[in-house]
Amino acid sequence: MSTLEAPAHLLALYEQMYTIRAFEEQVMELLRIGEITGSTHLCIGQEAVPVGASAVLQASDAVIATYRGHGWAIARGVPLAALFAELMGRASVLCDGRGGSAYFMAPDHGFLGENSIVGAGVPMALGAALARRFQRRDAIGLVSIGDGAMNQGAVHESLNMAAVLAVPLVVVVENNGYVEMTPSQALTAKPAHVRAAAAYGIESVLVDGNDPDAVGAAVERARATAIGSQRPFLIEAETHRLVGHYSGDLQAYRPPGELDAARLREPLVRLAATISDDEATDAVRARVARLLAEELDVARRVPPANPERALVGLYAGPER
Amino acid sequence: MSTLEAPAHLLALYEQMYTIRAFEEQVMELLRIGEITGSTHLCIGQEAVPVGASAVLQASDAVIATYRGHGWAIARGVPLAALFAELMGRASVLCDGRGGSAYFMAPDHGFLGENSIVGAGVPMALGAALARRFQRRDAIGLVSIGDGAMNQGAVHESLNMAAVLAVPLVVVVENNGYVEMTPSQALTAKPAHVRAAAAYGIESVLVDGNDPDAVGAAVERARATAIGSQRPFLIEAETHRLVGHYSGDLQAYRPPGELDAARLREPLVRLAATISDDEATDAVRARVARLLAEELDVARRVPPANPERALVGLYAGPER
Amino acid sequence: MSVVEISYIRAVNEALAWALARYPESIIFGEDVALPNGPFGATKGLRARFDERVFDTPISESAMVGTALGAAVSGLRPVVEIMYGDFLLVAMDQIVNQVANARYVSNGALVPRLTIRTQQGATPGSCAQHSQSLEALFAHIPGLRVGLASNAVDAYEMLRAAIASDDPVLIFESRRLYAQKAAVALDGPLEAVSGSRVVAEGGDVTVVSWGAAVSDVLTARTALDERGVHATVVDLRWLSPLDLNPVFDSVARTGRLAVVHEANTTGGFGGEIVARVVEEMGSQLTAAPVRIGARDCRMPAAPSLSAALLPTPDRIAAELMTLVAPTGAPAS
Amino acid sequence: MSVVEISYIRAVNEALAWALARYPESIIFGEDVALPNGPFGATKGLRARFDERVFDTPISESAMVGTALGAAVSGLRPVVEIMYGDFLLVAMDQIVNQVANARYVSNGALVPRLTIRTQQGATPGSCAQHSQSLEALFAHIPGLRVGLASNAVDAYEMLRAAIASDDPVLIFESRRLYAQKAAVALDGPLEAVSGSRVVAEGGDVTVVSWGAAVSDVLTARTALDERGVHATVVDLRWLSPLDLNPVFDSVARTGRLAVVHEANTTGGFGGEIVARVVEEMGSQLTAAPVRIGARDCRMPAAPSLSAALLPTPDRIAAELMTLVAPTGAPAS
Ligand SMILES: Cc1ncc(C[n+]2csc(CCOP(=O)(O)OP(=O)(O)O)c2C)c(N)n1
Ligand SMILES: Cc1ncc(C[n+]2csc(CCOP(=O)(O)OP(=O)(O)O)c2C)c(N)n1
Ligand SMILES: [Mg+2]
Ligand SMILES: [Mg+2]
Repeated sequence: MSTLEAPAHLLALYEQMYTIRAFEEQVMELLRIGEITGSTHLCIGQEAVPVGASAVLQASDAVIATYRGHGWAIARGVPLAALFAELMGRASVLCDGRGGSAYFMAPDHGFLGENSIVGAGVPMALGAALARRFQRRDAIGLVSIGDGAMNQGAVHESLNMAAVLAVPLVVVVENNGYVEMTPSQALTAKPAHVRAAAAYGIESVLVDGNDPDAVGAAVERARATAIGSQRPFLIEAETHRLVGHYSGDLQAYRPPGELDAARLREPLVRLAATISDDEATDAVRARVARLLAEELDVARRVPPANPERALVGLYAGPER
Repeated sequence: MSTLEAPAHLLALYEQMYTIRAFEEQVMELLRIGEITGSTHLCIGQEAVPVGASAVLQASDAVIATYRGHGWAIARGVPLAALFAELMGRASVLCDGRGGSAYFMAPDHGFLGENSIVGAGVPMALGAALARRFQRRDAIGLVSIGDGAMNQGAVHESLNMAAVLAVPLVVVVENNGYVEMTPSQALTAKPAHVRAAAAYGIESVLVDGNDPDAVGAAVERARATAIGSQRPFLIEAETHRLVGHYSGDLQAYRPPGELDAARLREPLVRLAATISDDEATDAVRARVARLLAEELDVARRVPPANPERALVGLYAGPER
Repeated sequence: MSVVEISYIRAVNEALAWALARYPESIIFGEDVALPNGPFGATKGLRARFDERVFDTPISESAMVGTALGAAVSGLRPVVEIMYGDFLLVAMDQIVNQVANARYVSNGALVPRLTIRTQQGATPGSCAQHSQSLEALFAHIPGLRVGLASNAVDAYEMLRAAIASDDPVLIFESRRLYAQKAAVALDGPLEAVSGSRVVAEGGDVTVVSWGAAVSDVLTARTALDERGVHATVVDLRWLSPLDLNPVFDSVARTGRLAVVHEANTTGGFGGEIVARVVEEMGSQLTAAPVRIGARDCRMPAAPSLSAALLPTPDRIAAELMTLVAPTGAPAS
Repeated sequence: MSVVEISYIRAVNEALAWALARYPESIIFGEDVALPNGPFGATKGLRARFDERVFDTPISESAMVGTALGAAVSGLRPVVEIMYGDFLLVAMDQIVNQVANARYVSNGALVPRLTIRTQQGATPGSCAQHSQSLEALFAHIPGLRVGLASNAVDAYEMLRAAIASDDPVLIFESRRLYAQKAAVALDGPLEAVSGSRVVAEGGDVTVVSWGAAVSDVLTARTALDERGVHATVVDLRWLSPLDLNPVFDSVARTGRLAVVHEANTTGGFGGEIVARVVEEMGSQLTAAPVRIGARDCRMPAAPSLSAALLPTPDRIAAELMTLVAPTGAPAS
């Protein structure tokens, strides 16, 4: 990478991460003013994971995330206006308002969807990966889960099954230190989730989840292993959520100073320091802010989800 | 152990294992002649595991087994006549015929029961162990599962939870080489189940499951760890089932010679060779045969389960 | 007698505190219930007061329910919280194949003295995986007791009854009612796990309901009152055991039956109620019974969509009016 | 047209072979289905013929169903075998919270084109964890299709229809019928996922049933015939979609309705049928409808006990006689 390219590459990552950040900050505002209803889970602080991963993923790869999935969707290229509209309960082109913040899908963008049952996306990603192997598409199924999800049985069933059936599945564990309001270490005996992978004979790596390039490199390696030798791979990305678990979380459980410390290591601050060109990063932020305003504008003109369509499309076959 | 005691100890183990073996051979005959109805899973070849374990377990310990649990029940001291009667659909003192071969309980004998859902006994054993800790009873919950059960999510949830909650749970994985009609290695990626335990920070040991003393030593250590440091423990016992998975299994899947080889290593043959006193072992077998005949006689005099009681006792409270 | 004006969620909290104080063998566990005081606050302060008898678990619902069962048959009295009713499905094997069988199959030797608390229902914006009403699945399972509390008083009394019971009881709370207040007598006599209740009387139609839908029925009833139509409302409270005597008594007078529940209609427990009433006293019905439930559909997140599917007070009122005055002529 | 006399399980096998041959994107997996030829022989010979498109899995029902869903929405057409219906409960989250939601919530962008095959019911000696009839749990779930094959012809046709369908379909087979033979047309036209069927006609009573219970109803019907009572028997076949037109037509003639299923009565799908008939045409019933199901209980292993709980042909016949001639006087 030449000295000229480097900043461009970093600025592009910065722009993507900042887009997610600013999108979610806007979502917070929309919640506050009542344009979004219901509980919402933000990935503020964890943007480097989806952005780093998506930089190396291909259109043919299938991604599944959790309820904390706005970042993944945006990194996969889901249009912001559509996403705003979906969260606002409007007749969005994504799910017509049916998914909402915690359970929307955008398969046209290689995003099979969020999932609001902890751990439940892993079996589905396994199937998506299996299909890709059958179809000889040289593509993977990638699923992002939280660290707490490693305690769901279906995740372990899937890890073992992926190894046994030789399926190109990549599991990204976003270890953000918390499982809702409980610190992760109180709930997980394993010293590291990579050890769990080892038990299934699955290769794995522990990465700095606040560094998009480190995440990208890990996903690149995982993808190569998955496609090249049809073997699953697990990535544990260490990161930190800078906001509450969900929109109503008062975060009384945080030890004093924790957030301040985390803010020094968070991906945008860190990357800005690396880029070390305030003018350039300021320009990015300004551009993103303009873009977001426009997209929100478009979203606001999408009509509310039409109650007359509420019963449409439950089945492919005859409705009754 | 003195040279005098050794044979007595070994003969006692031999007698217990042979009792289980002869009991189950009798069960096969009862199935053949129609005195037992329904599919039945025998532990022939695996007797050393329950016998070795039960030699060190205490009355206050809780044991849960699988559908392949006759041996565990007998080793825990469940009366043979009652067990025969239960399997024969009679009004047995165990479950009044409700449990049958694959799902009976005998909590008075520290046997919380069999379980016919693969892996599902582990969470229950975790709870039994937890209760014993709360009650300061210096006792454990021990659950025996098959190697195939390690692929059920609930088992992994329980291992992690036992470690996190500091519960005196001992999991015995009876690795008998098969998962129904499929060889175990085709279904399990892990090189060994002990590796899975390690992922949860759980101590474990791999033992010769055809040697009752080796199993006993492992359970003794596991029990001490569980009670002494309130930490779960996993034992993988390597053994071999010498009969079909269930009563109707034709075993077409067995490679030629496998059974013959396994019969050379099976616990009764091996222990008889160690004891090397044909007169003594013959005497044991004759005594057991007599005992079984008597117990079966008693069982045959137990009336069939009474259909008028079929609806009794579904609830403790008012029936409807 | 200490009567306090408290919210539904606080009533749950009081019942749990009562149980911990009364039964030394009781324990309470679930996700975020101890140090974080419970995702909805049901367990607030209990860890501080009862120490390790209240503890947090990993996100492992199967292991949680199995743990409750194993602990129960070993002499403890566990209360396990499943955060959303939808997550019961993750633990379904443990609930149905394990918990429900224990007493019967062991011929009474195992006593599955445990309570599973959860909350369910749709609220605006809640996604399809956090909004189902699933009581019918469990009311079909012999060996389980199933109750739904429609108000703070029942939240307190039914939960106490559940914990005191030797049977495994599943209590469905309603998060959309958690903030509703009522006067709750904290030291009244302990109820049994049984009994439905007539919560309003009227001679024109008998409306049977349970859980959160009861409050919607009562809203609809007020609208009906203004139009001169008077409904008896029976809050079923327990689906198992099922106490339909007040329903039979009322239908004998009104001749008209409606069942209202938030769960989708087809295969819902409303069918059971209709069937029982018709089997018992079909000839006394003067009109075909009506079931009012959510439309048979997944629950969409957009509030405009979910409102179109749920049995809102408006829809309930309209359907009851049609039942009472099928020709469309105003009844009065 | 090739019509062959084959057993129910062989009919399942033929349908699976048909699907593998017809749809290159179809795959079949489950426990022991490939190399061991299937625990009940449903997949016999398929691995040999279709190679890696038929494969064995670990005992991981949640992962299996989730795999089917992920593969389906990625363009494959999976058929997954769950060995016993009781084990569906281990995978309940995947079936209800995942599979059932996929199409609707994605507004059609995901196509969950998958089939789950299982078998259920009690047989003498089967334990409480291997004998339930659980169709009502799934018929309550919007987004799923649910069918029960009562004979070899339907085992073939309904399974073909299921696999061909773009909707997720759950097929309950009956292991106690697996050996029963019938003449099956292997190359007949493909059916849709829909349609109940009148399997016997009679003017005195309408009996609605499904799955294995249909054969018990037919046995009972023969006994009734001898006593001069003639029953119309409707095999519902699909609980979702539900086709009650033949039921309405028949009840219009007989005025009497009975529903028979092997599942325990309370909360069973029989309540749905009774409710629909009463809602649609209550006034045409000349007697209270009757539900005949297993008693509300866990299923004990002892044959003498399970026989006392199940809806045997004798019990069905007796209850139908009471329905037709409630006074106890012989009907003729
Ligand atoms: C099966 C299930 N149990 C519980 C929940 C409630 N819940 C939602 S998020 C969450 C915590 C998940 O923690 P983690 O996996 O670490 O992900 P994070 O939220 O930190 O991204 C819980 C318990 C759920 N959605 N599904
Ligand atoms: C959840 C569940 N899935 C499938 C089965 C069917 N089944 C019964 S035993 C068995 C194999 C179990 O193998 P393993 O755990 O190795 O124990 P073994 O029978 O060898 O003792 C299977 C698949 C079941 N009982 N429960
Ligand atoms: Mg986390
Ligand atoms: Mg095995």
